[in-house]
Amino acid sequence: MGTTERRPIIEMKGIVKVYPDGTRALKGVDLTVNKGEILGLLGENGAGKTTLMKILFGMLQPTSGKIFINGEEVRFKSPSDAISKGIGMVHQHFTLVEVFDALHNIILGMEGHGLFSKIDVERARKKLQKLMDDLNFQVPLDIPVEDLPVGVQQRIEILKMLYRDVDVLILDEPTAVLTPIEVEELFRVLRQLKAEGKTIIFISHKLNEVLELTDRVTVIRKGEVVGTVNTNEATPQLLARMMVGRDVVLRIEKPPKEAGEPILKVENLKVMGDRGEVAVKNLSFEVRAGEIFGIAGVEGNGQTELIEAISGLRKVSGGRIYLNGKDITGKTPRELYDMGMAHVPEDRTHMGLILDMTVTENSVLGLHWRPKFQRFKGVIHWGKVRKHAQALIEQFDISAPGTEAPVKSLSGGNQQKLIVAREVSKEPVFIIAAQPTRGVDVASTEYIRNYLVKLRNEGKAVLLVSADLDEVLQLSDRMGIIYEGEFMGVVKPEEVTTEEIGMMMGGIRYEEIRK
Amino acid sequence: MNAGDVITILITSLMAMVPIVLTSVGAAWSERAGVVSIGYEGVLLMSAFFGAIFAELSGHATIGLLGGVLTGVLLGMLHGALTVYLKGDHVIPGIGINLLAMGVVPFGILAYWGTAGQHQLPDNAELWHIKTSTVELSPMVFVTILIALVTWWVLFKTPLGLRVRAVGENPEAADALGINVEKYRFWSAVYGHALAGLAGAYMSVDWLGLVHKTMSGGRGFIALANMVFSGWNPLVSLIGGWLFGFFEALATWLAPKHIIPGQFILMLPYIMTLIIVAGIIGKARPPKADGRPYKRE
Amino acid sequence: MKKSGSDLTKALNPRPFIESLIAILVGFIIGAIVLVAFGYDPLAAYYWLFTGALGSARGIASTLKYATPIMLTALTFAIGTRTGIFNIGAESSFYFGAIAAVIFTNIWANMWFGLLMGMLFGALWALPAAALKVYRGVHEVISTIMLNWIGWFFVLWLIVGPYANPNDPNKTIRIPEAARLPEIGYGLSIAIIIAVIAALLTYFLLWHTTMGFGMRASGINQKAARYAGMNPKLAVMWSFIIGGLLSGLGGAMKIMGEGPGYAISQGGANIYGFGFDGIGVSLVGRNHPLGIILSALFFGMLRAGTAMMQARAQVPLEIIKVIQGIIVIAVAIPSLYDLVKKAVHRGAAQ
Amino acid sequence: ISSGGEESKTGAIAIVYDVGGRGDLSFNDMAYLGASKAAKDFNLDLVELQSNSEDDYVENLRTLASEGKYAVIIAVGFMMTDAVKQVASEYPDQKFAIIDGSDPEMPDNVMMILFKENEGSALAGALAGLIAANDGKDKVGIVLGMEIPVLYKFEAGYRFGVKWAEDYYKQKEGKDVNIDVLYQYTGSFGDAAKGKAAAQAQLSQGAWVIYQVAGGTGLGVFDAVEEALKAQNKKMGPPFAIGVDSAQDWIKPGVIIASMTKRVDVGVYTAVKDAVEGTFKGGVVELGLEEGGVGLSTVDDVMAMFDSLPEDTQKQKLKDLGFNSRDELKQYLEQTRGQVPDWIWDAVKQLQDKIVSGEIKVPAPMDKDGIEKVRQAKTWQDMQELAQ
Ligand SMILES: Nc1ncnc2c1ncn2[C@@H]1O[C@H](COP(=O)(O)OP(=O)(O)OP(=O)(O)O)[C@@H](O)[C@H]1O
Ligand SMILES: Nc1ncnc2c1ncn2[C@@H]1O[C@H](COP(=O)(O)OP(=O)(O)OP(=O)(O)O)[C@@H](O)[C@H]1O
Ligand SMILES: [Mg+2]
Ligand SMILES: [Mg+2]
Repeated sequence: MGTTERRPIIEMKGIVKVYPDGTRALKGVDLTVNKGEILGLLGENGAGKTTLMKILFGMLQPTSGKIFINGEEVRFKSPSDAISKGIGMVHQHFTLVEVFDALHNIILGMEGHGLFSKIDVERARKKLQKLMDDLNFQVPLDIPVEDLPVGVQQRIEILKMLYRDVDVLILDEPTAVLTPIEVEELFRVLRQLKAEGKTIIFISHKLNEVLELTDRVTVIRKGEVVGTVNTNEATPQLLARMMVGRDVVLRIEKPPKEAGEPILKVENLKVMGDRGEVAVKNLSFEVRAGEIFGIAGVEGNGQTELIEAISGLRKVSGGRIYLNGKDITGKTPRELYDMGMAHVPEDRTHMGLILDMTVTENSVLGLHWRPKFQRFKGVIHWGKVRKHAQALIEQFDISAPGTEAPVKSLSGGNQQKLIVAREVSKEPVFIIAAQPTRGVDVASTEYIRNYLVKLRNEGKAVLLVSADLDEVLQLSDRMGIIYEGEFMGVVKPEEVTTEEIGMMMGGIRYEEIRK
Repeated sequence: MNAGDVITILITSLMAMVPIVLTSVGAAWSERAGVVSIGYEGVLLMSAFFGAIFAELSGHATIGLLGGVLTGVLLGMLHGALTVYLKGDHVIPGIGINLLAMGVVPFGILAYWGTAGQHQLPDNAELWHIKTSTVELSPMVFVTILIALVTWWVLFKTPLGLRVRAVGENPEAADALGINVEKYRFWSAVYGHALAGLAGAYMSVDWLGLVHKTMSGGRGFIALANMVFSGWNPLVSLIGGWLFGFFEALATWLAPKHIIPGQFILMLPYIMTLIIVAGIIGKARPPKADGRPYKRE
Repeated sequence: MKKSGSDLTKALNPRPFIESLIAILVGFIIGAIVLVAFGYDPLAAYYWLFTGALGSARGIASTLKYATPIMLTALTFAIGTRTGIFNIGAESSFYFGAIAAVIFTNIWANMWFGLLMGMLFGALWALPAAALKVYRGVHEVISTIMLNWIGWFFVLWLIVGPYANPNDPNKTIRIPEAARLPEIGYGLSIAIIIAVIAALLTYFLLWHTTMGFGMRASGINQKAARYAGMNPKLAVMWSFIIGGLLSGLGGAMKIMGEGPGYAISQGGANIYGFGFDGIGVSLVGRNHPLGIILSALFFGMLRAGTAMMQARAQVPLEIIKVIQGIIVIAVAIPSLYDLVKKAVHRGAAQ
Repeated sequence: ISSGGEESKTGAIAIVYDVGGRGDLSFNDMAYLGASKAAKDFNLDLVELQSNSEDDYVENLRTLASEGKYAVIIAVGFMMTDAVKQVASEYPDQKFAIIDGSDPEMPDNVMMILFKENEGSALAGALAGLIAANDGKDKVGIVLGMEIPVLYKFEAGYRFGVKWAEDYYKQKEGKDVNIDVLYQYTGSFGDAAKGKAAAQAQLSQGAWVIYQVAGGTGLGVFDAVEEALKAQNKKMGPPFAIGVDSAQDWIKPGVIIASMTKRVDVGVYTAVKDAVEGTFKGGVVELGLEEGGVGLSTVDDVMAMFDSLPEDTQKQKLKDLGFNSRDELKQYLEQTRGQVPDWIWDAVKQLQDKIVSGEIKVPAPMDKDGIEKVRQAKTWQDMQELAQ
């Protein structure tokens, strides 16, 4: 790690934050950020990382505590105050106007000239192009961002802040949705920014990333700072222990197991994407009992369409899908759930849960019609459902204020656990697990991964789709690498190198690599 | 149909278009910023009333129009305060404003002018019209077209418009860039209601030269439909509003011919709107954060 | 009975109830200021308002009578809101329910048949908006506003033409006596009971059935509902259909259960406006069927007390409308509850 | 607003308006006029009740009846017929009067006051037809509110008058004329814009005189005609509008040649007078041309209407119209009528006399079939057949 001039640029002292609903998210946090360093911020879901950073960015007002920038006390009433002091933040949940293109998203609020004059698009474009060229960090400027992959959206978020010429850049879990290649690219840019003298606060749940990128790491647990260490003195085990307060098994125990009968069989599957393009091309594979079949690949290469087709959410344009030997092509999700399929969707807040409904209600989504939850046909027996929810909470150690709390009051990790719990309670023979640990803290990640292995050990078939290559490598018995809707190869993780996988993800077929 | 008829239908439709277009342009702007209101019917009625008072007191129709705008501004501030600052429901105050107007206006007409239910404006309180020997046209038609154009231009070409749209699509995003979401939303609501206020005053001091206790005649709601019809685009609102006015004028012109029962003729503008929307326009996507209060915490 | 506690508590959550109550109070206070400003005596006005509405069996009967139709149209709006739809088509479904009741009870003079046909035609008239929404993505605000007008003129044509009463052309043909809703007393028919049952059923449907669960889930998050194996399109369809059904029932009962005419008046004078009034009722009832029962009763009371308020306190109808408007606006202030709570706490602390 | 409850009053009367309420420029306003005059003359309190919707009628009537202190309760409008019937049977000792409504089974404590609007409208039709014929025009118009059967009487009477005018003109000038009646039901009583558009369409299609029977919607008719006049730099018609129900000429002097008056005020006054003087009798009282219950407004009628406005309002109105005194208004109204030759006024008078004497009968269709037959009829004689 480079030697940094040890001058604090930011000091936060005794920050306390009590949310209006009474949640004590921060209980007196001190944080120091030195000029020109990359500071890692670690902590479990709900530890208070985002809250702390939003306070620094002026989006939230602290209940008490002081903030100093370059030794001078500041009070931010809004983000514009923070930005004017050179602090920028890239949010955990993207804050992009989806219908605007990148250019307008970036210049928003800094359009130049008066409010009523025509926006000088060309000038802005030139300025932006120069910025992008300097960093070698390109995004298409004229496409509505909703049509862009998340990786690109992430870049736009970063450019948005750089365009404002900030000295301190806060990145809240920027890598959660990125592919390995994108992560590498991001790190390159961050290092370059650091070299230019910028200060970066980097939040992540991924220990290896923090170890690779940062200079120092501050760990927060339950609204309090556990400690700060120099990265070159830290180990994954140390950080994990600091975060969780106990030892964490970072390797997944996966006993070898002979796979059984094919449970899911996909034959020559063809699926169209939203824009009428062929998203999945002639894909064939099978997932056997007692096997985790992983799908790796850069996001946007047909994974979503594939999953949706298998789970009955998207029309199949060609080919067949079989579950337990029965043709299930064109069946509805509900029919599939009743036939023993379960589905942990990739986006928990939009697909997996209904945030405004209670834990009880969410615990029965997709099983609500089952006779065991019915008083009589068509009438839900909420008493039984509540017991079911209670059982899931206990069995999966979900921390929730209660079964009648809205699910949005749960932390991300616990939300994800609830989904997994619910899906498992469907007693499936086949489970689709899409991005099962995205944005989930170490402890929950550990839990969920182990649980998937447990399901496999119990003889269930698991289809794992993840942008986290480590996850796929660690969990899969076999894996397919998808590129533009086709498998570049189907391999066993232990038989290939990371480089080879990288090449396949880039569109080179396994046969060609091995030639 | 001869040339004279065509001109009559055209002029009638242009005059009828004004209140609908103004209101839907205002509503479109307000909803682009994320503030929904269904109280425009009441705003139209109240500003028709207060606009007329302003016009008479000053002896100038233009002051009357401004009085209508002022009425709209005040009602918009009420709506904005409730929805933007107090984070209240967006639909409820509108219903309240409509009810309020139904009480205030008939009461006010009797209390202020001493005539029950209606009042005729004197000539000096009516707006000057462009006249030929057969027809006359209000300059407000051109003002309306101009307002629609300018509103469209500002909304889609300037920093102000960009921010307004951002605030209605994703207030978090705007907030994170230091845009004062509440300020933009509040003043957008005010602008929306102000245009409806202008529309109401137009009805009394310009179009009809009278105040009547139910003169808004459902135009506030038609304007909302037109706003959706236009996909929240002021320029398309202009066309939509004119089309509606056109079909209404056509229906009125056809009515004395009694080809089909009168009630079916009266349906014409509504059926045509439905057909156009179903057949051509289809899906309209409202601004994403439309009608949703924004709270930081 | 061991009731699923979760649900009951949710159904009876006191907070929205108290909020609405405070809003009503604020409305009355501002209303009093208005009354004073125009030289009326607010105490007398309110005294007669409540006496008129609740001071006698007759008054209570008319409160209940007024509450009936708006309760049903409010349910239509509430079901829409709960399913993510801004359905303002109750108005015209109400017309169709009314005219269907008139037509079909004159074919077969049976009360149930009349109610059934009212519901059926109310629902049928809601279908175009549903279909346009599901298949063409047409925003329901446009379709329902347009359909309200189209339905209005269509029903006007029916009542002045084919179904005008030859003996009394100011009305349609009457509901045959055999098909009228039985009276409970004081001119009040069983319509109110049916309306309350409809509200309870609506509550039951939305919160206790798989179908209602699907509808509510789709209303909040279509995508998640789809992922959970529900059918949001179907939910939208059902929302319109059940909504239309309820308003249709309201329209049918308006004519079948309310004398003296038992017919639609020319110009639609006795079937007009209930759909729009229902929106306010639903909102004050927080779009919850149980809240709507209370809020409809409240609005019914305001209407029922109006006569006394005019006659005895000489307050003109317009002022009463102003007060209603203020109450509705006050309901929109969400923090009223907190503001009052804070004030109370501060008061208690001192 | 009603007169306060001073001690000195000798009694009270009450009036229940229908949903149009005060300001409908029609029977509600006229009823108020009669009631307030009666209240003054007989030193009575006047209590007014507005109705928010049709559902309120029973409630309003019952509330008043239960007080038992009103000499008579007046219900304004045919829509209250059933309600009056019900409440009157509940309170047999309370006297009621209903305007425009009748029922064969009405209890005998109810006076039912009906008007022969068809007869008055016939005069309006004759006036319109003769003005058009005299000016060589071949169309007149009528703009109506919502299509409800009560309006058929107005339309039929108007048509009758126009046909009669054709015949009269032919006999007078020896020239065949054929005058079409453009008619339109606007679907509303409260949307002036609709009335304006309707009148503009009729004017552009050649209507020379337009009779409005559309309440608030009709206000737009006056505006449209005024605009047409102004476009030709005329202050006075033709083209003209004809007002309805009350003597509306004062609303736009110069534009409105006359109004078909329906003297609801007279009816109400009579009911109160009878009640106070103890001569009240239940049953139908039908007021036609003969009884002065309907007619064509005279300048005096208009001035009386004008005088009934509050004083401030009168002053303001004069100022708005650009007159210095009440007399100037009167002169102006006379001048307006002067635009129409005397022989036309005489002719209308002739028709009136014939109707009064029973020599001529004006059809009064009650339903769609009835009005359809009148529309089909070729001559006034054919129409008269329908009046049997
Ligand atoms: N708006 C809010 N209202 C109430 N409580 C909140 C709110 N936002 C966050 N919290 C709570 O504050 C605590 C800290 O949340 P925060 O989002 O800061 O955690 P985090 O460390 O960023 O977690 P993650 O890793 O899941 O992003 C959590 O308990 C969370 O539930
Ligand atoms: N998401 C939904 N939205 C709207 N209606 C639904 C939804 N899900 C189910 N329904 C309807 O609700 C009714 C009862 O639903 P339920 O889920 O109990 O079906 P079921 O009849 O028990 O199932 P099956 O048809 O498998 O026997 C059915 O008519 C169904 O069409
Ligand atoms: Mg966070
Ligand atoms: Mg004018």
